[in-house]
Amino acid sequence: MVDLWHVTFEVFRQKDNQKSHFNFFELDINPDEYVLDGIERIWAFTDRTLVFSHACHHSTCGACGMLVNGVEKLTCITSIRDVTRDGGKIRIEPLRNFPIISDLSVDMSSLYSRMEAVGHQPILPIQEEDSKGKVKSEGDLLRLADCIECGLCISACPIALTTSNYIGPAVLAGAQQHGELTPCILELVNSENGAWRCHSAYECTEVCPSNVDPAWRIMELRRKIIANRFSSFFTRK
Amino acid sequence: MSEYPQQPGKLIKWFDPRHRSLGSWAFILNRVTGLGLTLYLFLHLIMLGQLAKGPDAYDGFIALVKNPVFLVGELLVIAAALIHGLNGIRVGLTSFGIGNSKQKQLFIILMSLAAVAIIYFAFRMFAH
Amino acid sequence: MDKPHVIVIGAGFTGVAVAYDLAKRGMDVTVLERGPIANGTSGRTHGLLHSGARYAVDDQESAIECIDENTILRKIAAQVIEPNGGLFVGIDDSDMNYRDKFIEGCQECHIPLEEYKPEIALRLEPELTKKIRTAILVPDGTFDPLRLALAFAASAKFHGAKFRLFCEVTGFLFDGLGNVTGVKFSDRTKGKMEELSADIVVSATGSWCGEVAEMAGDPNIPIRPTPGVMVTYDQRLCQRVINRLNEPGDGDIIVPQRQMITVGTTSFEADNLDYIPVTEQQVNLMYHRGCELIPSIANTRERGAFMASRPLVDSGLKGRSLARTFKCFDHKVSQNIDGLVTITGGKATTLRLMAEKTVDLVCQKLSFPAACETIETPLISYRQYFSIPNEVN
Amino acid sequence: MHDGFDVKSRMGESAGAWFFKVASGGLIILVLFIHLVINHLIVEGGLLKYADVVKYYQTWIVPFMEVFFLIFVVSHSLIGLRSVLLDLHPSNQVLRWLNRGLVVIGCAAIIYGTWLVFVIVGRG
Repeated sequence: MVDLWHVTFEVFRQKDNQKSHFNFFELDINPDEYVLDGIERIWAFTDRTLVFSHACHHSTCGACGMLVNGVEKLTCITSIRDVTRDGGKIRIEPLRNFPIISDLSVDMSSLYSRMEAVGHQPILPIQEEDSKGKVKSEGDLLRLADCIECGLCISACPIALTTSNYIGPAVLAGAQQHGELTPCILELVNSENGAWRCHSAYECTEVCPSNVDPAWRIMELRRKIIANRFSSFFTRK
Repeated sequence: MSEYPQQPGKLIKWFDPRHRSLGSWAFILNRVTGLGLTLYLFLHLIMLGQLAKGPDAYDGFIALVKNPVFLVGELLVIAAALIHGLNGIRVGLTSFGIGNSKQKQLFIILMSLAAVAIIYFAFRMFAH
Repeated sequence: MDKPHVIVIGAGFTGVAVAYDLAKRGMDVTVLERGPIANGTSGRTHGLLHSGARYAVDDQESAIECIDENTILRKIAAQVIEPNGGLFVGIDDSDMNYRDKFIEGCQECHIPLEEYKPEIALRLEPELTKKIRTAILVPDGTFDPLRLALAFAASAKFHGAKFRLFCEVTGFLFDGLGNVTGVKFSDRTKGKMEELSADIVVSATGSWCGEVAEMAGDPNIPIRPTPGVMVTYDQRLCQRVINRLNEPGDGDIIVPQRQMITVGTTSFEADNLDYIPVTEQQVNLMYHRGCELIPSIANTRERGAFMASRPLVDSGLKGRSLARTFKCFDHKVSQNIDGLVTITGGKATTLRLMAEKTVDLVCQKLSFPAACETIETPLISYRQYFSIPNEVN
Repeated sequence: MHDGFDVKSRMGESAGAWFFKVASGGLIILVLFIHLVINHLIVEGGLLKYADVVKYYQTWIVPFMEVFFLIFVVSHSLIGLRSVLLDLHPSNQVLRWLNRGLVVIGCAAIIYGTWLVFVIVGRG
C-alpha cells in the first residue's frame, strides 16, 4: 500500500456570475493519482455542486484543462506528486481568457468555431509534418490529429490576455495544419487578429500537452502567408 | 454565463512573469525595453536640437550629462538597446523558421552576451 | 398533434445518440446531463471501434451488432475514426489453440479477416513481439471518445434538440398513479432547482441507470456495473489495434490514438460508481500484459491511468461472461410505471443501434409514426455542437 | 461575439507592417554596430565635442547613413508602439486617430531629424 499524502485543494468557485472565491478541501490521497482524480473525489464525496469539465481521463479529449498552481495543465495527466508535496496545497483555477460557465468549467465555443473556420483536420494521414520533421510514411493509414482543442495555449498566451479577438495559437496552428490557404482562411489568419499578432513568447508551445508546437506552426504559417502574398503580388495584373 | 474576461486593463499582467516560462521573460523584456527606447528616441531627438543652437549650447549640455545620474540613464539606454536588439535577433530568426526548437537556448546565449556587453560598458563609463 | 416532448437523461454515447435519433424523427428533445458531455463511462473508453471479432466466439449476438455498426459508423462518423483495422496476435500454444475457434466465429458473424505470417505482420507492425506466431487482421478501429459524442450531439442540436449540461436529475414528477410525467433537476452552474415535464423520459444513464430507475420506483433493473482499468503510454507504438488472440482477458488489447497507445483492460465489481480509484497493482498488470504484445512499452513513459465502469446487463453470470449486448426496459411492463424508458448495456460501437431500438420503443409508446433515418446520413462536424445556438426554454 | 469572429477589415496589424518591422530591426542592428565601432573604437574618447561631431559629419556617407538610420529607428519604434497599443484592442475610431497620429509624429520626427543633419553638415 502506498503512503497517502495530505493535500489541500484550493478550488476556485463561481456560480452564476456572482463574486468568486476559493474553497479549501483537505484530502488524503495517493500522490500517484492525477489532479483531476482529486477534483473528482471532491465532487464525489464532499461537494456535489462543484462544476468541472472532463471526459476521457487520458489526454485525448482536451476537456480538463485548468490552471494548476497558476500553470495551464491537462489535469488528467498531471500527477499530484508533480505539483505539490505531502502536506502541501494545490491551487486549481479555470483557464484564463475564456468565459467561465461555472467554477472550473469554461466556455470554449469560440475556440471550436474558429478551428472549424480554419479547417483544422481532426483526422489526417499518419505521415504528418510537425516541428520535429516528417513522421515516416505508413501507406494510407490515418490517425487523429495532435491538437485536442484543450485551450491551454490560449489561456497561456499574453496577447490573448487583453483581446478576445486574437484568434489564438491553437487556431493559427490549425490553419497551418490544414495546409491550404483558401481565401477564407487567408482572410482570417492574415487579418489584424491573425498570425501577425503573435509576439514570440512561446508560452503556447510551453504548455501544449499534445505535441502540436503551436509557436512553430505560427511561424510556418507566417512564412506561408508572406510567400502567398509575394506570389499573388507578382501574378496580379 | 459570463462575458469574455479579456480587457485592456489586464495589460498589467503582460508584465507578470509568475508561473510563466522563459519565453515570457523575453516577451516582457522586449516590451519594456521597446517602450523605453521609444521614449528615449524622442527625448534624444529633442536633445540633439541643442546642436543646431551652436557649439556653446551643445558642449554645455554634454558637460551636464557627464554627471553620474545621466551616466546611469545612459547605461540603462545601452542595456535596453542591447537586450532589445539581441532578443530581436532571436525573434527575427525564429520568425523565419530558424531555431524554433532551440529558442530558449538562443535566448539564454543572447542574453548572456547582452549581460557581458552591459558590464563592459558599465566599467568603461564609470572608469573615466 | 403537437410534437411530443422527450427528456433524455444523460449525455453519454447512448444519450446523445438517442437525442439525435429522436430529434431527427421530429420530436422535441431536451437532454439533461449532470456533468459535461461524455464525462462518465463514455468518455473514459480506450476508444476501440469493435469489429466484433473479440466477441465472435462467446457472444455472437454482440459480435454481429458490432460489425454492422462498425461499418455504419465508419461512414457516418469518419471525422473521428482512425479506420486502420486491428490485428489479433497469437504468441503461445494456448493462443494457437484458440485460432480455429476464432476464425470460425468470425466467419459465422461475417466479420472479414485476413491472416498474416509473422514476418508480414512484423513488417506492418515492427514493434510487435518477435515471438509472434500468427496475426489476423480484422476491421477494428479507434475513435475519439469525446468527439464521437459531440458529433452525435451536434447533429441532435442541428435537428433542434436542446442540451442542458451540469443539470443533475434529483427526482421525477408523477401523475397520481405513479406514472412519470417529468423530472426535477438541479442546475449545478446556478445552484437552482428546476422542473421540466415531458411526454416520455428516457434514462440513458448507463452504469447509473439502477439509481435513476429507483428514483422512479423501480428498484429491479438488472445492471451490474463492471469497472476496468486502462493505462496510456506516451508513444504510438502501433498503427493498428493489437488484440491478444485468446479468450477475452485482462490487458489483452492495445489501442493506438494520436501519438499514444492505451492498454486495457480489467474487469471487477465496484461499490461507489462516482469515484473508483486506480490501484498500482492494476497498472502493473496492464504494463506486463502490454509488454507481452509490444515489448518496447518498457521504454516509454506512462502518460495516464484511468478507470471506466461498463454497464453490463446481468444475466446471472459473472465478469466477462456477462452479455455485452444492450437492453431497453419499458418500466410500464415491469413495474407498471408509464412514461419512463431505460436503455443500458451495450458498447460504444453500438450506440447508434441502441438509440434506434430505444426510439422505436418511444415512438410505439407515443403512437408517433416515424422511421429511423440515422444509418445513411453522415453526422455534421463535431465542432458545430458549439456553434449551433441552444435556446433554453 | 458568440462565434468569436471579428473580421471587419481595418488597418490593424498586417503582413507588411510586420515584415517592415523585422527588416528594419535587422538594419538598425547593423547600423548601430557600425556606429558603435566608429564612436568607441576608431574615435578615441567618443564624439562628445561639438567640433568633433561636425567634423564627423563631413564624411559624405555619414549624413546619408544617419538619415536612413533615423527613418528606420523612427518607423520601427512607432510600428512597435502601435503593436502594443493594438493588443489593447482599440475601437475603430480610436485606431483611425492612432494611425493618423503615429504617421504625423513619425513624419515630423524624420523631417526634423533630417533638417538637423543638414544644419550640422552646413556648419562644416
